[in-house]
Amino acid sequence: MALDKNGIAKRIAKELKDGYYVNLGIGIPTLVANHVPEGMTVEFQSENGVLGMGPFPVEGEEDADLINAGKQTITVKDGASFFDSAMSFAMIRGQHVQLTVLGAMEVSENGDIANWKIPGKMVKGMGGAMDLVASAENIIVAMTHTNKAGESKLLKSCSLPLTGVGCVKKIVTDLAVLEVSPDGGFILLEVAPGVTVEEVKSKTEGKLIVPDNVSEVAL
Amino acid sequence: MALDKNGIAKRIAKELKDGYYVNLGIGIPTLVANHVPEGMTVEFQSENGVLGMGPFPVEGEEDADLINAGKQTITVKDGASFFDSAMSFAMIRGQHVQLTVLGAMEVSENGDIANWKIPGKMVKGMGGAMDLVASAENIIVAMTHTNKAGESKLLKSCSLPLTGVGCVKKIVTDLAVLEVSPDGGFILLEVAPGVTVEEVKSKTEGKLIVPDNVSEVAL
Amino acid sequence: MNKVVNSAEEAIKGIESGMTLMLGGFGLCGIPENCIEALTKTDISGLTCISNNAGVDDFGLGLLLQKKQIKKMISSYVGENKEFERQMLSGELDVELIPQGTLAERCRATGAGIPAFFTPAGYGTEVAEGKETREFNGKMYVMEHAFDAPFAIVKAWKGDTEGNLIFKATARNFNPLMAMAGKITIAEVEELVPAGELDPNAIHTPGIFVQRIFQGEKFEKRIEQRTTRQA
Amino acid sequence: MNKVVNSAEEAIKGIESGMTLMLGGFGLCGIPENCIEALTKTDISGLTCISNNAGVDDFGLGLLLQKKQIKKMISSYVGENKEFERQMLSGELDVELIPQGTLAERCRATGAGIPAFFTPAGYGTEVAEGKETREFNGKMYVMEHAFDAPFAIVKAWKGDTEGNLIFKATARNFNPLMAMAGKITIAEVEELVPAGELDPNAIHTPGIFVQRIFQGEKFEKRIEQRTTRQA
Repeated sequence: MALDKNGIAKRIAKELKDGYYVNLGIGIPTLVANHVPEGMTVEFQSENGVLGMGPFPVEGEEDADLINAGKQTITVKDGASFFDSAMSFAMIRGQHVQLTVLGAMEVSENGDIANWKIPGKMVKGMGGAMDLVASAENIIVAMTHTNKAGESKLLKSCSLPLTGVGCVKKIVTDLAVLEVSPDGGFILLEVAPGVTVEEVKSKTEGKLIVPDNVSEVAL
Repeated sequence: MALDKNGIAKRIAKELKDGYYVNLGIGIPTLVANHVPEGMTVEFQSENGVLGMGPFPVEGEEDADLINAGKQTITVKDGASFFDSAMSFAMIRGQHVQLTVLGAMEVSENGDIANWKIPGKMVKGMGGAMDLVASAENIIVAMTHTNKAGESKLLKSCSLPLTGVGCVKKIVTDLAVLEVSPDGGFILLEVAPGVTVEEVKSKTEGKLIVPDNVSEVAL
Repeated sequence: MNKVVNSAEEAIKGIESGMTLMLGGFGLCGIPENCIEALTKTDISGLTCISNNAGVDDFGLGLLLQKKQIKKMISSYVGENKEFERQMLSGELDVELIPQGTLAERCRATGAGIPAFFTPAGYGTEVAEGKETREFNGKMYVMEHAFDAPFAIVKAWKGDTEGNLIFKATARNFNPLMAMAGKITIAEVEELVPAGELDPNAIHTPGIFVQRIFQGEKFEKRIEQRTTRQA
Repeated sequence: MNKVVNSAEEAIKGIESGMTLMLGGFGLCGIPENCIEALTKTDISGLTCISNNAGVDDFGLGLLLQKKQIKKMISSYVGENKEFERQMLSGELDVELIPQGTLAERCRATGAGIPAFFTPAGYGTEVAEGKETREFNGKMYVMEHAFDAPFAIVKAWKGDTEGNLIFKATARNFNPLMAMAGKITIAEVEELVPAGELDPNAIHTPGIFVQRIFQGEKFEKRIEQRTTRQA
């Protein structure tokens, strides 16, 4: 059974480490915050200028001056801080943010990522995505393995305009967990419960490297 | 009669304009703060991170955490602000500080300035001087016309290692007020009371341009 | 020297058609509402606006787009804005998209007298096309330049008569950077106090960067994505 | 994740002979007194210290110079320090002088992931020798690079257990910039409080930049140039 959005987020949460500062993109990545393992402290940064985000506010306590990069109303925890956008991206470019989780339309077998523009369609902009992918040492992509047309999103090379080159380290999809090999290719680490290696292979256009033992995703 | 230190400072104070943000170097320039014309508001910046400096503190009110770039204890006025060194030099390089007054060992007829290093002698460093002279649109040098050996400090070209090139706009010495011509040369604007044009000429090694009427310094 | 002006109308004096403006804010958070409204009441047009976003149809910069006062937007994300989309697709509106961190750093560089710097953002993408790239310590970077903006318009929480500003929470965003960058910086604040009332240690934007300041008549502070949890 | 350490001795663990350290402070104002003292009690030597100044003979970095623990100083102004002068003239101590604004901007760049930038400071002087220079808008600039420092040691007024820092008055100076720049940043504070006690809006250095924090045992806070006026 393929992982649903929460399953993908839960699997990514296992990559968190105590004390990590983490930037979560819009969509599935945001859900990762709901699955921080017990007893672990992780601080969430949002690139519009806040560190130490808490849960969404309860009704009536929304503050127009307190939002995340998705423009959603938020709250902050004890020990939070606010700062300007230059300071925020200093944290990102300077690799003080240790993990970035974001969505993608395509990832190539050498770690290129495309997630901001579809030629011919209205382009909304890259926001902070290009800074995030060019800077982070540790980037995990959260996405479905194939697009709505059933075509693979793990490609030999991206067909869409790039957001960044050679930057993706790990990919968690509804079907599998994969690592981008420094020599190129997707190393299959885990498959979702009930998903076969054959299915992953058939839905991965890029080079798939299948080690001797591929474990099942444990949540 | 040549101007004394306070006379030089008083003459420079006449260059101030209401609303100016000003950086004063160590020595004679510091004295300019004592001669701000009545009814004029001028804010003093110190490059170690303060805007809105007031007078020195009275005894017993010195604060080790509140100093100027000369490491002297200071006070601040209402409306002051503190900031880090990068912000401070952002103000300077970004030309938000409208006037810089500093001392010099030598100035050349094309506006070069040397004031930080004498080869063979102990070098203490340039501090913020290189940033200040390379950045300010409006730089006034306050110095004696000749050195202790009686040699001119207004030269064809500086003999000492430079602090900045082509940056000095105006010079106020004990003998005269001079402007650096965009085409090179010191334009004599004013002479100190009792000082003759001939004396200035004899003590200026660089090209001296003497206009038809040279007024007397009025304090 | 009096920096205090009486109204948004007075604050925007000198802004002319064809000029480049920087406007603070992220989404609808921390935007200079009063000055934007004052601009809509003028016949100034052909503006180039440097702003992280472009407002929504009926608020923020969307209001200037409705009145076709903007000819070019320089932003990182233009969001959900039907009129924007229409103008862009019809070619009436020119749009330059810049990575958000690069936009922020370019604003700071403008104010800090740094003409150019290197950033990794956008290397290998269309954003780097035609730009100088260079390797430092085994990694590739793109050279980016400072802007040149005669006017910056920012919104702060508190301000004093010296022009010192304090922003609230994430309404800070691009505001302090653009305040540094404008040759003339206009600040509209929720509360204007006499010099001396703000703690000099807590100032976000020192007054040296602000040329005109006023207390805004009203602040709607609209929320773009109201998101709540169960109590 | 606990950033709080119990003492200066514990805070400086991992600093080794031959390393490059960044140390905050301007003159004797805002220097990390406790960590400097702890370093004098070790046999660590051959340090390269990036610090705006070099202390005085018997305080600040002067104490490390006395014990010959420093092999190189990277500063903008080394001031009045007899032992410093002796070591420098005898060739025991290497000194690299950098314009103060360039030093500050290089520290910030280090922490901000900017490998290089252009500044007008030092153009046409010996500071620019061997460096790339370039014209932007008719003015000449020098290209300067980020530093690489495994450790930064800063001193703050207040700090919390998350590593958030607030500095006091002009004791801020280089401290926030060096805090950004260190791979490991050590903060000694006058008052350490639990997370949540500091106003998130008033933080100068967000905790993300600080890896170790402790309340200093004592702060002498010596005044270098006590200057007063008649009451």
